[in-house]
Amino acid sequence: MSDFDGAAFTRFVTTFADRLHERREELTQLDSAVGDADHGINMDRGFTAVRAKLGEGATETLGAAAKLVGMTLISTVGGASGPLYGTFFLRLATAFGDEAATDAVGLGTALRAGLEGVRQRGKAELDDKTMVDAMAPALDAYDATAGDGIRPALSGAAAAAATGRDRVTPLVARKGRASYLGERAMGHQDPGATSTTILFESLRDAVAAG
Amino acid sequence: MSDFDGAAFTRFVTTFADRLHERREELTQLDSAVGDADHGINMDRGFTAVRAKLGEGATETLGAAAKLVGMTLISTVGGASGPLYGTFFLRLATAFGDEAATDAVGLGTALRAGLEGVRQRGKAELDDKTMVDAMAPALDAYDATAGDGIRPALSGAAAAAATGRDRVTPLVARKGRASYLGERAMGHQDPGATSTTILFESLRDAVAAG
Amino acid sequence: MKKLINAPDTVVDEALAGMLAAHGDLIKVIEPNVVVRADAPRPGKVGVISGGGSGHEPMHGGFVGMGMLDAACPGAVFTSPVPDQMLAATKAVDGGAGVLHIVKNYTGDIMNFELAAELAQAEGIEVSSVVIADDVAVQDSLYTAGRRGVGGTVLAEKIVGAAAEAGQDLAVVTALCQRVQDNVRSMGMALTSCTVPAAGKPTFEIGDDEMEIGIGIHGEPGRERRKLGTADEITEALMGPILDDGGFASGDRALAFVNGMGGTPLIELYVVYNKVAQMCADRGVTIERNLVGSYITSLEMAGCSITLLKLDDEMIRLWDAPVNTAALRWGA
Amino acid sequence: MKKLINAPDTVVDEALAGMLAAHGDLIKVIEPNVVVRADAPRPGKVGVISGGGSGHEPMHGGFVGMGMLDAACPGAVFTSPVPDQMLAATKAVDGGAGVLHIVKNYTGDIMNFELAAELAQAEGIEVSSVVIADDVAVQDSLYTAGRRGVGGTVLAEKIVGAAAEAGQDLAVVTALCQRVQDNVRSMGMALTSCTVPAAGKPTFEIGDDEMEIGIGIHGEPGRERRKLGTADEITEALMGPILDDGGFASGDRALAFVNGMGGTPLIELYVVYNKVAQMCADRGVTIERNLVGSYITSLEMAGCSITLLKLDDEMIRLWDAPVNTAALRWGA
Ligand SMILES: Nc1ncnc2c1ncn2[C@@H]1O[C@H](COP(=O)(O)OP(=O)(O)O)[C@@H](O)[C@H]1O
Ligand SMILES: Nc1ncnc2c1ncn2[C@@H]1O[C@H](COP(=O)(O)OP(=O)(O)O)[C@@H](O)[C@H]1O
Ligand SMILES: [Mg+2]
Ligand SMILES: [Mg+2]
Ligand SMILES: [Mg+2]
Ligand SMILES: [Mg+2]
Repeated sequence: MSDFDGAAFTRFVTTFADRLHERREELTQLDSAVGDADHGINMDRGFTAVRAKLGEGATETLGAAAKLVGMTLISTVGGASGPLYGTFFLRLATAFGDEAATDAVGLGTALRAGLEGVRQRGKAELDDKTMVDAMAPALDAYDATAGDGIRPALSGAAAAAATGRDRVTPLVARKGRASYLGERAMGHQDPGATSTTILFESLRDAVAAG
Repeated sequence: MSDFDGAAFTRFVTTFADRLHERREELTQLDSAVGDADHGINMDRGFTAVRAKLGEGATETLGAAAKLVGMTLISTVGGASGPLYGTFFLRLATAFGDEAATDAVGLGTALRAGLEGVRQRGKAELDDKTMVDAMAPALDAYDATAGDGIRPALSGAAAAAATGRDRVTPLVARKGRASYLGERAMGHQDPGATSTTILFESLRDAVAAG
Repeated sequence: MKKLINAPDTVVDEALAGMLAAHGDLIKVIEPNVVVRADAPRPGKVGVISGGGSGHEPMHGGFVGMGMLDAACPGAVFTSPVPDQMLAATKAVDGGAGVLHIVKNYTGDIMNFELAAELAQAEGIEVSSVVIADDVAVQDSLYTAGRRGVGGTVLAEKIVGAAAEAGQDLAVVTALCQRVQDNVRSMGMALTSCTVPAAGKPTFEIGDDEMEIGIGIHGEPGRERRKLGTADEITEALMGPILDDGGFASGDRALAFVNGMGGTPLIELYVVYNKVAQMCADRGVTIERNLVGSYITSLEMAGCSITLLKLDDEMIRLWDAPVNTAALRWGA
Repeated sequence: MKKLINAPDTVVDEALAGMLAAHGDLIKVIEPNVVVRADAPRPGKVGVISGGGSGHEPMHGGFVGMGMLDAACPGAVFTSPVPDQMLAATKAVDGGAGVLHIVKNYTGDIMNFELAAELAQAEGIEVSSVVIADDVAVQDSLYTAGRRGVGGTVLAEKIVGAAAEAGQDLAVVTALCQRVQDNVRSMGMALTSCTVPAAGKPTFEIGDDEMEIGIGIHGEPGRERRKLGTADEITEALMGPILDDGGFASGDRALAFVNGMGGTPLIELYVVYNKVAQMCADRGVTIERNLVGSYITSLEMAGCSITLLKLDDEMIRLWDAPVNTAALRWGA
């Protein structure tokens, strides 16, 4: 059975784009406290471009669609989040290959490939207080429940992302701009972990809406 | 009879210096509204230097004392008020000559010479909204009552200076920085007319205290 | 008041000491607070001096050096210098060919330079003076203090300095300075006020959605207060009077100078310059040379001024001539 | 938000258009938003490029020209440029001798330059990279993002650009850039925050009697907030860590760079420089060269940074070598 097809992927990306746009201020505000006040602006710029690109035309396969998203992000976002989210989607693309659709396990494999890409690009470990602290637990939760099907797996992933995001809020950051603040970063929620949580929530809801 | 001697002149200048220092903020505030926020600072700087110079030593004659004040102002005040008040005191000096003291008429002649000096240096007419609008009426009042003696003459002069200062407040300025403001200067009291009023009040009180 | 200073009454002297420490190869500082070209006096060369209140940095001290000013007289913040300074400057730079005083048109500057010129002439030094009055925000009139001297001063000092460097005599240098004055127009605006250190608080209050149009360079309010506009609207508001009053017409060649007031970053000045270039093109005015940066400032005021100078071949040649000062340097 | 702009999302493009209009003799602008030296590529010459977020003007676009950078890649305000820009820049300046990427140490800059370098190498262009990380406010560590690249970048670009202009090969130019990085230290402070145009409000709030010590160049808060101090106290707070971490000792020769953050006027920078010169003298460190002005900024932020570079003869010779860019020019 195939629970995740091109339509679902497009719903996912457009839902993510919508929510990033809605929450642009919030993400930028978080980045003002520990960074340079542009995370919401960066993500919104990138996904506005992605939306346009996806609109342009037929992307036959999941792989082609994910690649288009990744390339567009790398070419339009800049900053740290551009290469990171860009790499995430490019790795998804490779994992999807030219399948038109995939199942719970296939999606999980692709998402984990994405996480690995982010890890390699950014060299962040758990507890460095970055998007990785939302992404890694999300995938562990996903894998743990993938057997029950894609929807419960994605619900668990979204919940785990949020938990991971909040878990590292008290910590000092060791990667990204927040690391420059030393102790002053303690107690501030990480912008990237927040956008990653939005990503998994969007994925959950996009599939549920299918 | 001689009502105005070196001691009176020194009292006058030190009283003026004291009051400029006390009212430095007020004068600067007036200059903020229509100029460059330095009139109180300029006058205080100049008369602080004058006080030091007068302290330094014996100035035999009224002329020598007034010249010392004028030269010191020219060398320390700058701006428009430096040359103007400097010239005022230099003209006083010439008029006083090497008298050790003078009477009501002599003082009136000297003060009018000062006014002429200010007029020549600054080329301001009545109603241009400058110190001249306080100084000129002060001298007219002085001359009108000089016959009754120096004290009433100086009281009249001080009162007339204040009246002149207030009379031009509604006007547009045609000289000095306030002229750049056009209509926006209307309703603002002129800083220089204000310091000139303080000058005549100081002169009045210094003589009265004699 | 938030400033990088130690005390209001030491800021001018300490900044001068810093300038000397940084640019000892170009300048020396003599009593009473006069910035003099290191190799002054230059025998046979016309001396060119200027001066004015402090708070306009790099003007004028930053323009002292080969090909520009021989000396600069910084007064207290926003207060014209005293005659003693201009007298000392005039004597220090006189190489026997006379000295030109470039004076910005402010009552205080005029009178203090006048006094100094009288004293210098009394000592046998030939002195001529040119008054720069290029601010079109102020209507010109015989019955008022007239126009302020603003951005045009920078251009006059560079062009005239080059002529003096080339060995032109006092009459020629003076006439050239007057020609620059006759052909230059400026206008400025402010987004914020500035704080005179000794005053301790902003010279004027202004709302977040307001701006001052037609300001000078002393933190004074302008001719009128308007609702904050876009960079293009602001540029139009300044360029209109400049182009009209200066009679800039199709075929004219110009030097366009976009100046920051001290608190405005370069990125914004280039946005303004972009519009200036478009407006000149629309009028058929060719911008032959340009200058973009903060050269005549009003302490930390945010805002800008625009200056247009109608150029002729000689002015272009003199603008391009080598200059080596702390603030303007090329060809050397 | 009070700025001379038309709209937050057009400010970078319009400023770039203004730069091109003003400096068409020095630069050209190619897609996607890359400032390239007008005469690039120069056959046989090592290309030197840099880039970073906008909002730091004149860095980097103002440093493109003879003797300095061959190209600069401006990103969105405070946002690293995208790989497409560095790839286009690398191709545009490659004269067959390879291209050096001077990268400021920020996660985003590192990753985007890395991606571009991989793509350029894939197209057969030899690329080397040097990361500038000179901000002593941040403790160096393998486990964190490490030190920020700040003021030292300006000095590296000038010195390395001169070596490339002189025909040195990629290995030599790269090693020189690394040597500058190893010998340069910086630290900065802020009196005010700044406003990212697209964000519309100040990045941080700060009281009238407070300052941020140990800031970067992106309007971010610093390492700590302190009560506002005098210029001398502030200079000591910045110079202490710089001198100690850099191991500046008696007999050392240095280039001292006092930089304004964008909203601080020159008069204040000279007050700071005055103290820097005293402190260097007290340590027996000779300031052989200096730079005072706003060259690496944080939009309209008020504040300053201090950079000290330990000089050797070659660096001095290369610093003095002719340079002709919009922001730095001498000997040409
Ligand atoms: N090395 C890294 N690995 C993973 N994520 C990172 C890394 N560095 C930064 N991030 C993430 O990027 C986010 C900031 O993104 P953004 O503000 O768009 O970029 P920039 O910091 O360049 O302005 C941080 O909140 C953090 O989650
Ligand atoms: N031409 C003039 N004649 C007479 N008084 C003048 C003239 N110009 C200005 N003033 C007086 O000088 C005062 C301003 O003095 P001050 O602020 O110390 O000098 P500045 O205007 O140079 O800053 C004005 O309020 C005005 O009374
Ligand atoms: Mg950010
Ligand atoms: Mg004044
Ligand atoms: Mg003044
Ligand atoms: Mg950023």
